[in-house]
Amino acid sequence: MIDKQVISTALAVADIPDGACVMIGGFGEAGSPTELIHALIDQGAKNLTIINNNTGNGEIGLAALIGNGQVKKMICSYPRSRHSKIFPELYRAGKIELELVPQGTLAERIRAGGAGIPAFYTATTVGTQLADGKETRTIDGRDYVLEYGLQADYALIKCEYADLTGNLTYNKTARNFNPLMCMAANITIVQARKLVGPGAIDPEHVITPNIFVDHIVEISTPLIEADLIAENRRYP
Amino acid sequence: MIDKQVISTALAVADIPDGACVMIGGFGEAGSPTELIHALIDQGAKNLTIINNNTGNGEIGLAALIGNGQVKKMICSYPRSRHSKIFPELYRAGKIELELVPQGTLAERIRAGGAGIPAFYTATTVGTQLADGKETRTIDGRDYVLEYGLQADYALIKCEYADLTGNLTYNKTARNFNPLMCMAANITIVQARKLVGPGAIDPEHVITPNIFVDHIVEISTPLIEADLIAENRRYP
Amino acid sequence: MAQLAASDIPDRSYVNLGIGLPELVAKYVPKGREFIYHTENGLLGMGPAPELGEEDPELINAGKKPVTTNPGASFFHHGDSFAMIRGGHIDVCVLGAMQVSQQGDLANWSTGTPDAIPAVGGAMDLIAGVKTIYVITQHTTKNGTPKLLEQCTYPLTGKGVVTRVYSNLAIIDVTSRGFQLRQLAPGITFQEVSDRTKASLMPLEQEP
Amino acid sequence: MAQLAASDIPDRSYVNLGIGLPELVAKYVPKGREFIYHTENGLLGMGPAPELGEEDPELINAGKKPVTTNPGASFFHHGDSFAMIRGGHIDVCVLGAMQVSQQGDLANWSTGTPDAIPAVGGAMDLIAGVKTIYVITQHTTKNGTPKLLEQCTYPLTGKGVVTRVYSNLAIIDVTSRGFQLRQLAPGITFQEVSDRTKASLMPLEQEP
Repeated sequence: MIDKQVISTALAVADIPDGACVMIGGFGEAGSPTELIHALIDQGAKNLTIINNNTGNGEIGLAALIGNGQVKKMICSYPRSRHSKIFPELYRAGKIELELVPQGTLAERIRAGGAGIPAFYTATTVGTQLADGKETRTIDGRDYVLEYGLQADYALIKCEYADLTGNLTYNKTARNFNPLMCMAANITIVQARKLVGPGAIDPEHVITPNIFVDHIVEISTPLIEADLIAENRRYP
Repeated sequence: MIDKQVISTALAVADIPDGACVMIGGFGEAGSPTELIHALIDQGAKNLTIINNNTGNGEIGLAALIGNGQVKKMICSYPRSRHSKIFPELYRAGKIELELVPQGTLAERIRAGGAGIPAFYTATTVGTQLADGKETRTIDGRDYVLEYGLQADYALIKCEYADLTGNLTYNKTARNFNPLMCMAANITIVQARKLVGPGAIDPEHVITPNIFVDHIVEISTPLIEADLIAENRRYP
Repeated sequence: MAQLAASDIPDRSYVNLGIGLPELVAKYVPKGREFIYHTENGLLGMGPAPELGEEDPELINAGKKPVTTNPGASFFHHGDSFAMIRGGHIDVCVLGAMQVSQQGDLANWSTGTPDAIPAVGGAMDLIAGVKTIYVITQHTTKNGTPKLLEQCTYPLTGKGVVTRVYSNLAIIDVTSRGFQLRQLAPGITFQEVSDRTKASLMPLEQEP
Repeated sequence: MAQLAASDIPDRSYVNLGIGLPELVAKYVPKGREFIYHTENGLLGMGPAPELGEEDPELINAGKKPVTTNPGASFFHHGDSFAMIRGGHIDVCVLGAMQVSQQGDLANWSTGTPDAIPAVGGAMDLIAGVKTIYVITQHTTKNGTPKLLEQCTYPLTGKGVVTRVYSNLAIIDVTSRGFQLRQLAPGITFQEVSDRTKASLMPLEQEP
C-alpha cells in the first residue's frame, strides 16, 4: 500500500540542496508549516529562493529562516507587516533580493506553474510601475501584461488531514496558497495535523489529490505563531 | 435572506434570448442538466452557440436541442460518440458549425474566461492541424500556442446539493465541467437534486461558491439518460 | 463616511473591504439589505470578529485579524479567490487611498521613497478586477496635504478605476470631466472642500 | 500486449489509460506494484467496473463506462484534471493509435477524410502533457496496412511523443535513430515484423 509518511521533519527536508527554490504555504500564520521551516533552519541549506505571500513575523518560522541568512531571494506580494522586522532590515541593507508580485498574480503564476501553463495575460499591474519592462498586449480593446508560470523544487505545506496516499484537506483560511503550491513543486512535503488511512477522507472532500504530494509528517499540535511572537520567542 | 430558488425550469430559462452563447455542463450523461435543456427546447431560443464537451446522445437532452434546429454552432472536444447521430447528420449536411477544441484546452479556456485571464499559452495541439492559424511562441525552448478565454451569456448546470444562497456540490464524476462553467457564464442556472438551507453545506465542502450562481431549480429525481436512450425516447 | 458608503451598496452585493478604514463599512449594513463579504485569503460569507477567546488563528481576514463565518460561507484557495476578483465577480470594493487623481487613478501601495519596503498585496488585483471601486479616506494627510489631485505623484495602484470618494469632508464622484461634488459633510462648505482638493472640483449646481 | 505494457510501468505510477485496447492494461498490475489510475473526467484512484446493478451513471470513466473508486480516490473538476495532465504530473499514458511514425509522431484522432466528424477529446492534451507515452495497437489495420510508418499520413495528435509501441507482433522502441525492436511476440520472426512495418526497423542485435 502507498504510504508517504516520513517519521520526522528532519528527514522530510533532509534532501533540500543549497540554491533550491522552495514554495512555503500560508498567509500570515494561517496554513504556515512552521515545524518544517524550523527543520529547514536546522538542516542549513543556503542561497534559497523562497516563494511565500509574506516574509514572516517576529523571529520564528520564515522570518527566522531569513534571519539565519539562508535566503538569497524572496518572491512575495507583501514583505512588510506588523510583526515583520527581519526582512525589512536585510532588504534595506541590500542583503536580500525581492521580486514583488501582486497577490492574485502570484497565486495565478503558481497555479499556472502547476497546470503546465507557461504564461498568461492579466490586467493586474497595467499602467503601474510593476508592469515596467513587461510585455503587454491589447485583447478586445483592453491592455494586459504577460506573466510567466512559477515552479519550485520543493513546497513546504501545512494541512489539516492527510491520508497515507497523500490526499489533503485544510483548516478554514489556512487553505490559501497551499493547494496551489502542492501542484507547482517538484517535491511536496506536508506537515499534517492528523494523518489518517486511505479512504478516511471522502473522495468528494479531498482538496489536494495525492498526485501532488510526496512526503507527509504528522505534527498533531503545531506551534501557534501568535503565542510565540507574544512571548518574543526566537528560533533556534 | 438570499434565496436564489426559481420554481420551475421554464421560469429559469425564460430570459435566454436568440443568439445567446450557452455553456452546458456534463461529460456524457454525468452532470448533464437534462431538465434545463428540455426547458430550453420548450422555450425555443434559436441561433444558439453551445459549449459542451460532446453533442448529446440519442434524441434527448443536448442532441434534441440540436435536432430542434436551435443550435447554430457547437464548441466541443468530442462531437461523436456511440449514441450520437443528430449532430453528425447536421454537420455533414453543413447545417451546423463546429469549433473543435481539445478537452483540456476547452476546460482551461472556460476556467480562464471565468478567472479574468483573456489568453494563455499551452503545448496542446502544437504540431497538429488544430494549431493551424494560431499564434505560437517559444518559451524556455518549447513551443506553445496561444488560446483565448471562453465566456458565455448563460450556463446550464446540474449539481447534487445546492443551498439557497447558491453554494453547490456535485456527485462524483458529475462534477466535470460544471464548476468551471459556473465561473465563466454571466448568468448561471442550476438544477439541484436537493435544495437545502444556508449553512447546510459545510463551508469546507463547497465546490462552487455562491458568487458564481444565479438561479436554482430543484429537480429531485432527474431523468436518467441511459434509460431514455435504451427506450429510444425522444424529446419533446 | 463608512455608513454613507454602505448605503450606496446595492442589496445582495459581493463586497471586498480593504484593510483599515474600509473595514468599518461592515458595521453599517442598511436595513433590508444583505452584503456577502469576500476576503481574498479564501473566504466568502465572512462574518464579524469573534468573541474574545473564540479566535481561530486559521480563520482570519486579509488584514490577518480573526473573523467568523456567516451561514452560506465557503472556503477556497487563493487561485479561486483571485479568480473571483480578476474575473469581475466581486461587485464592490472599498479601499483606502494615499492619493486619488481626477482621472480616477489610485495610489495606495507605496510612497515611492527609496527606503520604503514595497508591498502591494492584493490591491492591484482588486483595482483591476472589481466592477466598482469606492475609496474611503481622510480628505487630506495628517499634516494637511491634499490627497485628491490632478495627478498622483506616488506610484499608481491602477489607472482610471475609482468611481467615488468618501472623505471626512464630502462625497465626490470621479467623472469624465473630473471631480464632481456629490454631497457635503454636515457643517462643511463647498469652499472648504475645494480648498483642500488639489484639482478642480465641480460644485453640486454644475451637475449635468 | 496489455500485460507486457503493465510490466514496464514502475510501482506507484500515476497512469492514464486511453479508451479501447489500453483499458486492458488495468487487468495486469504486476505483483508487488500499485498503480493509481487517472481518468480525465475527474477521478484519481479509479477502480474496476462495478458489479452488474451497482452502476452509478455519474461515476464513469473517460470512455463513459461505469467504474468504481479505490481507497484514496478523489474527485475534481476538468480544470484540475487537465492541470494534472498538462502540468506533467501523470507518469504514464497508454494510448491506441491509427499510425505511429519512426520519429514518435502519433496519429489517433482523425483519418482526415472529408466526411469524418473530427473528434479529439483529451488525446492531444495527454500527448502534450504526460511524461511517458506508450502505444498499444494491432501492428497493422484489419486489411493489413502497416500502422508503423516513416511518416504519418493521417492528421497528427502530437509530434515526437511516443516512446514505445506494444503490438501483437512485437515491442518496439522509438529511438533517435528510428524504430528499434525490443522484443518479439512468441513465434514471430524479425522478418515478419519488419515486413509489416513501413519504416526501417533495427533488429535486437543493433541495440546500442
